Amino acid sequence: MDFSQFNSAEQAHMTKVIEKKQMQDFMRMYSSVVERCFNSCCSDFTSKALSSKEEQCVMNCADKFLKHSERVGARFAELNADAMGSQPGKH
Amino acid sequence: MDFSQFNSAEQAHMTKVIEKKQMQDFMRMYSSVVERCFNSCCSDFTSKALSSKEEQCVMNCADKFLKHSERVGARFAELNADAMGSQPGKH
Amino acid sequence: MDFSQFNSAEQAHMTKVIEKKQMQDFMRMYSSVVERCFNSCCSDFTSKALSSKEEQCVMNCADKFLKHSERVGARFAELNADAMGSQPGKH
Amino acid sequence: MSFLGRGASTPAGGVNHERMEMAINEIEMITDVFNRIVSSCHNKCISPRYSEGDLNKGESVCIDRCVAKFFEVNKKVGEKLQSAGANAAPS
Amino acid sequence: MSFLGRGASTPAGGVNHERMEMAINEIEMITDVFNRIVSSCHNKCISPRYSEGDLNKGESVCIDRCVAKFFEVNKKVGEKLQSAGANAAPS
Amino acid sequence: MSFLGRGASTPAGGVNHERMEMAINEIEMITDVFNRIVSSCHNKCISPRYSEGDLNKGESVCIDRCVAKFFEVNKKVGEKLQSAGANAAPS
Repeated sequence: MDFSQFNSAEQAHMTKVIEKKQMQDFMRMYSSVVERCFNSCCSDFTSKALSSKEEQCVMNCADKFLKHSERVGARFAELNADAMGSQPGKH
Repeated sequence: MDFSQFNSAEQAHMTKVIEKKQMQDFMRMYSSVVERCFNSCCSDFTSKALSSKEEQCVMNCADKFLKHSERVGARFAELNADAMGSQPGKH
Repeated sequence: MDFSQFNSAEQAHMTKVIEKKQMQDFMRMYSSVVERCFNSCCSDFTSKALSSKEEQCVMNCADKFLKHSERVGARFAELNADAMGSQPGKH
Repeated sequence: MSFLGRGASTPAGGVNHERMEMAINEIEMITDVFNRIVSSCHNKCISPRYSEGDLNKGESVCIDRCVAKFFEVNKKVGEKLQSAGANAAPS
Repeated sequence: MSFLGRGASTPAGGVNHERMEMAINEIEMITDVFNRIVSSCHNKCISPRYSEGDLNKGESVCIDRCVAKFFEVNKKVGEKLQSAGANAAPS
Repeated sequence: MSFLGRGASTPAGGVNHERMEMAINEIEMITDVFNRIVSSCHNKCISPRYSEGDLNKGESVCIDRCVAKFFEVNKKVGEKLQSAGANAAPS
């Protein structure tokens, strides 16, 4: 996104809005990882404690999700930049 | 919905709110169609380009989704009007 | 959550915000029950009327969802209280 | 009618925020229900092969009945929740 | 305590918007987690046949363990994300 | 440029609310699409067994192609919706 034509009051406002959204997005991402890893790794409810197998699965799942998400982010940024370049002002 | 008892300041405010929501709803609808059609039509990741079969599937899927959505909208409006009629002020 | 260090203006504001959110949460919960029970109980579309079997299923489903939700709420409150107790100011 | 009934609580030319908020809540509720119907009835009625972009006869009839049935389920669940009171929501 | 520590940043009788916002974020986070637990544990513990409206013994025990296990997963993932830093989120 | 074109509609030092809102809408749209790609490509490319925390070669290549394909689908659906106009959305 190009904020260069915004004046300083507008840029300050946008910065606050974006910071707030980033916080909310991080929270949502966090709980979506928890939900996804819980659903994939836990299916035995004869005990309320995580088994060591379940715990390992959860740790790998969270780890992999972060790496997945980072990789998607990198590709996304590249493709988005391409799209912006080819269609100025539109994408 | 019946806005007839709103004064003009209120009606102007509602119009702005509704326009903003329609924009957001349209955006959400757009990305949900993309997600649905991608999930239904794309399952070969040996190439990054859409095959002509996948592209045809996506176009049909988007087309069908719009027609589906329009038909649901028409039935929804009828049934909603009925519900309003039978329970004034409540539905 | 601990609101004790809030002044009265802040508490009044929080009360309004919380009431608004509770309304929205209730609405969202309501429509998620409808969606879940519809999806589980209705799969015959040779008629537009609910069969008595479908209706019974929907009533049981809604009933069970409420009891499920209440039970989750009770466990959630206990575990949340524990987590607050063990990590003051953080959870 | 401007000096009788609930209309009297709005200052002339001003905005009654409570009434606005209720109207906005109602719009959000209706939009949420509509989106859930679109999604549920798509899952129930539309074959995910997408060999054509038009709705066929069977899909069209299925959609009409599906929307009607969803409304019935919505009504039944609403009656259930009203009789159960609102004691399942965590605060 | 009113002229020491962070309490000092709030004007008497005024509203500290930052503190409000943090509290609201926390409520939204907790609500989001609660809703995900309700949904996940419903999928894990409740049979979708709905032949009765009450939770049976097995379902009740399953719910209790499911909520506890979800909390454990939440804690493990939280530790993981904290150690990974927040470098996976796109801006 | 400050006294020509659309820049002229913003008072010096003030905030052009319409322009802010458009920028915020754009951020929300992009975030929504990003989250859907993360979720869809996770479903398509990541095996839910989680025997390790790293992305393996096959998963990494799959993610790259998946993101590119999602962008193509996004573009195709965008063209479709633009040609269909916005007559499917209920108001």
